[in-house]
Amino acid sequence: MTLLTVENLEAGYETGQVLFGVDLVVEESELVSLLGRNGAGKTTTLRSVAGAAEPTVLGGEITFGSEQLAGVAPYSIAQRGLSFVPEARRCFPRLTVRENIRLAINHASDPKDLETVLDFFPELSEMREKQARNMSGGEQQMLAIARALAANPQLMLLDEPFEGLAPYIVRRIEDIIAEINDQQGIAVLLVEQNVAAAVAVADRHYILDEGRIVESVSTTQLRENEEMRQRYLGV
Amino acid sequence: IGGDDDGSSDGETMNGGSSLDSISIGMVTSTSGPFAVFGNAAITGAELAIEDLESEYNVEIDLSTDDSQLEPGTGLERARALVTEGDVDFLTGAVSSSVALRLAGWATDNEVTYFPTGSHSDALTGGECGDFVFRPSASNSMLANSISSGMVEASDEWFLMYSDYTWGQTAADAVQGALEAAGNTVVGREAVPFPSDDYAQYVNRAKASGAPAIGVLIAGLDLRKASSQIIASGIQDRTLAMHQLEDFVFWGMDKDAASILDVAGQVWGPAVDGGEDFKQRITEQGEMDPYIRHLLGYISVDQGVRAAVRAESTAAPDMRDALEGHEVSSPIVDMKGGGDMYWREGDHQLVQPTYTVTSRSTDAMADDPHKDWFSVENKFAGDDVTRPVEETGCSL
Amino acid sequence: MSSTLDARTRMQRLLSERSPAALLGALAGVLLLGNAAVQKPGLFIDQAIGGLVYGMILVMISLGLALVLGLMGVVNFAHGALFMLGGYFTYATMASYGLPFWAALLIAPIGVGIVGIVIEVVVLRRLYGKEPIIGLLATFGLTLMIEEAARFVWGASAVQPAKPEFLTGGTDLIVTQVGTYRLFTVAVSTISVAGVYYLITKTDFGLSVRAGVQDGEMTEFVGVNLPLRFTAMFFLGSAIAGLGGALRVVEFGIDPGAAEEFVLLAFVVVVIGGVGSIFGSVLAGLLVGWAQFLVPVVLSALAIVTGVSAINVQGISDIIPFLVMIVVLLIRPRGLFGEEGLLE
Amino acid sequence: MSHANETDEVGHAKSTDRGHDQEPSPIEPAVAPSSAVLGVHEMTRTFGEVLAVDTLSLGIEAGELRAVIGPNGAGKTTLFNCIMGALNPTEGSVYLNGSEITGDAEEQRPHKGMARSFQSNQLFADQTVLENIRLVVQTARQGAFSMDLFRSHYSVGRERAIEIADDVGLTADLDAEAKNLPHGEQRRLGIAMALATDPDVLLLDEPTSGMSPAATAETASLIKEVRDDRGLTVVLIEHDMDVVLSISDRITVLNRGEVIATDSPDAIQGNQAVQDAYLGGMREEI
Amino acid sequence: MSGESTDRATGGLPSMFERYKIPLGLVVLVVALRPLITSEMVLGYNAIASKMLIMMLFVAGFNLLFGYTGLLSFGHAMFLGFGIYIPAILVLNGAWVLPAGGNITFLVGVILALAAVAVYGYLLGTLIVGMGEIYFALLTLAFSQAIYFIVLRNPGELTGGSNGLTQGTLPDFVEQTRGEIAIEAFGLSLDWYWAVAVVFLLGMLALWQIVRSPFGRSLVAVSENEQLARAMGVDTTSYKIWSVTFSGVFSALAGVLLMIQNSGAAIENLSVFTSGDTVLMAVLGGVNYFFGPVVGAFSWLFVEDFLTNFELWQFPLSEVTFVTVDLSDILVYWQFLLGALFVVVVLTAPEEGIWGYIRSVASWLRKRMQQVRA
Ligand SMILES: Nc1ncnc2c1ncn2[C@@H]1O[C@H](COP(=O)(O)OP(=O)(O)OP(=O)(O)O)[C@@H](O)[C@H]1O
Ligand SMILES: Nc1ncnc2c1ncn2[C@@H]1O[C@H](COP(=O)(O)OP(=O)(O)OP(=O)(O)O)[C@@H](O)[C@H]1O
Ligand SMILES: [Mg+2]
Ligand SMILES: [Mg+2]
Repeated sequence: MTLLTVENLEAGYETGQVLFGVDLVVEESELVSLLGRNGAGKTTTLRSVAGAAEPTVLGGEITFGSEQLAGVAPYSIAQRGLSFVPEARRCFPRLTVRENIRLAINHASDPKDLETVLDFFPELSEMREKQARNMSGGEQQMLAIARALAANPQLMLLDEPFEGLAPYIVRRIEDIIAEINDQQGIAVLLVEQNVAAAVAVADRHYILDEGRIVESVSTTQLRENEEMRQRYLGV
Repeated sequence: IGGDDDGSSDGETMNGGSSLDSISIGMVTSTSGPFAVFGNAAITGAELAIEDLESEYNVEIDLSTDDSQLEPGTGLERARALVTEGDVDFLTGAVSSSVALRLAGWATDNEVTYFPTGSHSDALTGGECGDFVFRPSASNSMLANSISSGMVEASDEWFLMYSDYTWGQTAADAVQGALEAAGNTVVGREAVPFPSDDYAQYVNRAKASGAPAIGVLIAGLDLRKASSQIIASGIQDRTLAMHQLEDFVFWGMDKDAASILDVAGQVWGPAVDGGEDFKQRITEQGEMDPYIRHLLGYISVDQGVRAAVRAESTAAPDMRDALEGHEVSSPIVDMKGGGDMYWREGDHQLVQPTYTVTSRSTDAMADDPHKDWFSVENKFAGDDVTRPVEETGCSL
Repeated sequence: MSSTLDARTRMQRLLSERSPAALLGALAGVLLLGNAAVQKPGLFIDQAIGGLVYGMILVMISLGLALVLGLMGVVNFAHGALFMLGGYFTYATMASYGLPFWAALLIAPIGVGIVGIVIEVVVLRRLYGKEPIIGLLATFGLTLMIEEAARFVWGASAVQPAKPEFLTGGTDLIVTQVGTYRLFTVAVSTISVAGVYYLITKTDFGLSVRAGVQDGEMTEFVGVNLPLRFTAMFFLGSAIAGLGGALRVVEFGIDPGAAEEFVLLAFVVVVIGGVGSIFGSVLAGLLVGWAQFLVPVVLSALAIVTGVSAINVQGISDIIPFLVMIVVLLIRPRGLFGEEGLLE
Repeated sequence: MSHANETDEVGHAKSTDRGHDQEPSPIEPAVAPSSAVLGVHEMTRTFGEVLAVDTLSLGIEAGELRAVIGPNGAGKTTLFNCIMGALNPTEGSVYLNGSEITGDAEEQRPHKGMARSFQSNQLFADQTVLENIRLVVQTARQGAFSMDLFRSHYSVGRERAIEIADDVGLTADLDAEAKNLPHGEQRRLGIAMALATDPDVLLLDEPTSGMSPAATAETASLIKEVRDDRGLTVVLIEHDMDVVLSISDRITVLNRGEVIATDSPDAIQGNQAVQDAYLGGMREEI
Repeated sequence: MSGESTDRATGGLPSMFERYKIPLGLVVLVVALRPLITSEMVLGYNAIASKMLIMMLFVAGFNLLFGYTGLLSFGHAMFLGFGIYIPAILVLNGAWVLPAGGNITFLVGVILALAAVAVYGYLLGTLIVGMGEIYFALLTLAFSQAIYFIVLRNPGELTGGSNGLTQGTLPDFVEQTRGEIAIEAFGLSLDWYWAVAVVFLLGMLALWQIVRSPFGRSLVAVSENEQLARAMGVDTTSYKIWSVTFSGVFSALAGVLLMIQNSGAAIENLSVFTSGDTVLMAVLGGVNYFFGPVVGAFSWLFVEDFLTNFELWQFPLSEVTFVTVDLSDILVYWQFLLGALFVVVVLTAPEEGIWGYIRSVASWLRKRMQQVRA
């Protein structure tokens, strides 16, 4: 069944339009990536779906399950089972690990409990009472994912979760994403520039360029089509 | 010449081609904030005076008022605007000593006649007196001298609590001087910031001093706060004195609380026997019951206009000549309750009778035809309570 | 903010930061107080109790401000105006509608809370996440508006309803007598502090509000209906301000000038306590209260001992809150319990 | 995901009471910290109970391009902060050209020849690109504080600023406000500003993070170019192993606040301890 | 954004006109202000024009600290106070070889005041510039209150306590007659407005030079991103301290003028409300612009002194009136309108203020005109 449908999405900022008709679909329990170079509009797409105040959605439709998301407040979208892990982690700096996760649990309709979540992240489990601002970038990234996971969503939007992470941790987090998707059946829409990581995790890939989806390919296709990678992703 | 304010004799002069067919008066006083009730009362009084004067003389009198916001600088600015832009002939007004002193300084420098309507600070007719400044109200020392006999009788030891600005400071000095001159002791004195919302700590100190009597020289509406905290601390049975009582302040409290005052000095009040007609007119205005500020507004305008008429000029030096040493004979003498009133030459103080009052018992406090909560104990002739010119520090 | 949880630990930490200078200062303080207590024992006790009572009143005045400042990051200058409105609403309820004091004590805070909601929805909502100064400026403007509106409705002079009969007069505390009404104020203030403290540190509501001030957008992404919560929070802060005004008007009356009179003092208390710490504000309120009552006694006692009468500075209590603030901030730049990075 | 002791290797900082259970392999080569251009001697920095940097010594030679890698939370940024004076080390000392600078004020260090870029963008956001750079040039010329009141700022450092902007490829954006630049260009502006201090030693904290692969490659060559042209000494924190391996002379690997290896790129790739602690079996290709 | 060379953002090299339009604007201002204010339409009086200039200088001095360095002082009245009180005290009492009332005494007093405020500003700055935003604001308030308290206590009978100094504070060269002030020097008589205008111009030009100098740009760097500035080698602490110092000196200069304008020293000029109004004026005008404080002070005083006295509003002019509206009832509550205006400014663009709006309207118009022409 189709979980998320984005149809002909147009969006932009005060400074100008950024998306010019994005179409994409995420099926239930699917792991899809959205690739594209800097400024292609990946973040803009995710933020539009999550209902952020900026960018302004100018046209098109976003359907989650059977509901239209246009004009719905972000918290209400979250409560319907869509978790968003934005760029730059955005952990609450003055809340502890426990409080960060607790918050998500308090406001989800069918949350996981704290211990289940922390089982995924032994390293966080050891620093429950540490405030997020005192954690390193990688630690914070884990916390951000843990927080999203705690809400037990149907769909998780991940915006460049590997940015600034050590290769080793990238692998950890790849595994975690795969595991979440695999065991819990949580669908994931993963935004990345790191094609290698995307390829390692996702089954299907959209390529975004200048605000339009220019390709929708399988992992194999992406692996094989060097020319496409070069053209849109510079790899 | 013992001047004669009586309309009949001056009327002739007026018709005799005098240039004075209109007089314009500026009044800068507090019409906003906690002192607005004082300022507005003075304006009401001034308007009544104009009514009377216009019907008495063939002269058009015009009153412009502006708000001093209780700030000397603002007051000065407004006063200056009234003089330069509004072309007023002379100035009146101010409810507080700070504003009055500032206007007085400027008036002296700029040759403008000024009647500081509501200020009691001794400095105004003392160290900071001025050529063109004439105080229509009684000074702190006049009031202090008035109540000192009552205070001396009531207790040998006193504790003084006073508002910490010119008015309170000079009042405390005057009262202490009067008490000590009579051989009494002041066991402690406390300056209280003004305004202040917390009198508890000062009341505590008054209490701890052990003095059986307390002088509460607190200005304006703060007197209410101080009184209610005196009651809360349980020392209301000690003798309480206030040198310059304005009935209005106590009208805001319940009668029980208002009845704690034992000795008080007063320039004038509804309890004074005189000016019944005036009181009636104020009451009819419907806004407020009559009290001293109404009369002060009236006196300022009355004396200013009459001086100009006598001098046939509104130039400050001419008005000064018409005022210095002038024996007042206008209706204000009667309103004040009778007695000698004259403008003293050396310091420009309007020497006038003063009163001491005490609060009536709760059930004797009348509310009709106007509020009458105090009764007069004594009346003093101005000359008996005014300090000699040599002691004022004023050299005019 | 979360560390308000373990106020005790923080207290210990504060006390454990001993330096020779601090020790010397403490010693000097004890000596001075001791001297005052010996010279004027009766007065000293009176003032100590009076200071405590007054301090709790300050806490009441500052609590709403501390809440809104520490948790929402809004420097709410209009706190004083809301406080003033609380007074007027009480007056209106009692004098104009003839309702009893108790009813006013309930109605006025709710009324002020509703005004707070309007302010939050119309103005403050647009300012979250911006520099704190901007909030200060906007609420400065609001203060002018509210003040002027009050002047329009109730006039420029002070108004005061009658104190409830059984709260007039004083209560004998054996060593001293304190106004019964003041004791009542202290009780209300204590209950409010305890309630607020519990709400913020122990409840889920408190958690989501704390998260909201750190990163509002993310809080919404997590599923929190933040606008509603912030509005609720501001309602609470305003209602507490209104309660403070309600308590005050009965004792002292209220006039439009009160809007600016108290807000500065409230800021001073909050800053001494350290922005973000409710516990700090409470302590700071008491500290200022005590300082205001005891410093003059200490000085006059010292003047007696040394024979230098100039030490007994007249009228010093007005400036004491500011002096306390200068001393505290020079020693601890973020106040007693302020947190690094919060509102700096 | 089958590593011997999983939690340790994730590389969050360890707590103070932990013993040294891991033998540091190839240690810092024989450059005494005090004789190198930039030397760090037994530096320790703690945050409460957390040991972010643990008795760490480092010697960077003149002209070297040194990469510092390590897991998140290894203490890389903290190390930079301590070197630049943004943080005070709990213990240990920092040397520049043989003289100790540990206690010097942060703002003095750029004037001694050190400069840094930040992990997250730090700019004078409302100012134009030109003015951002010009301000730094001005500061570099006039010292940390100068009461230069009698001329117009146009006459100080404009040309130099334009040159530097040209060097990093920002010429087209000179009049744009910094906050309106795209992310990648903002990072480049950060580098330009560091260069504008005219440093001998340049510390870059993840200069390519958030850049597209193309821009990353450009930046990498820019760094190398600058080093070669100006004879700079560069210390580079980077997670992008392509960049690290392609441009650095030597690589220092940090783990839990300690140096676990310093060696050439090739040797580091073959180092088992590094593999375990950081690289964790890097993917060679897509 | 990047037109005026001393607004906070600065771009490319502007033309000569662009570069010197601020001095030009200042001259136009002083020449036009009084005729404008005292014209039939506005019905102002002379003294208000000079007061406006004084307050403009004061607020501009304040804005050097707030707008350009990013430090909000909530106690700026204390600096004003130095300029008011020190010359007044000296003139009133004389000192040593200086006779009371002498012109030289006054000049010495002015120099002393500026020097004292510089030393005080420097020391105060050293003590508190390291504090966080709100802490800094409250500490300046606290120190200002402390000074207020000292003056109120009337130490040595010098300050006149709550009365201020009301008589004898003016030097001999100041002449007053029924509210008009003139400066009599070297056989010439200069109207007070023009005397103020000269000092105002000199002061504002000095301020302008400061903000356009390399020193001034460093201040801006400090306010925009202190952490970065320090990392780039800017001694942010010293710049802040000197900014406090300079700001204090300019404010004190305004204080000297205010003392003569008010013929004495009033303690309310030291009060927290003066400080608060200063902040309001700056923000109202626009803190990011050199002319912001000028516009802010003007609008504030205009509203305060004119609207309160405006009884009838006639449009278009009194001779040919079509509409007459009695505004007196509403304008009593002018502060409400002012508050509302303030809220609107802060909500829409706090850094822009009225001047920012005027500028954006002007540039919009310019664009439109170009479009029309094209
Ligand atoms: N808040 C904003 N205001 C104005 N323009 C914006 C804003 N955020 C992004 N943009 C612009 O929108 C375009 C798309 O940005 P977006 O962040 O969606 O790209 P992205 O694909 O996520 O890039 P990256 O890989 O760098 O994160 C870019 O040109 C960017 O400059
Ligand atoms: N201000 C701070 N307070 C407390 N702990 C801190 C602080 N800054 C850093 N730490 C801790 O110190 C350790 C090292 O952090 P640092 O930022 O130096 O890591 P890093 O190597 O730069 O990591 P990353 O690659 O993720 O940026 C981490 O465990 C972090 O949680
Ligand atoms: Mg993005
Ligand atoms: Mg780092």
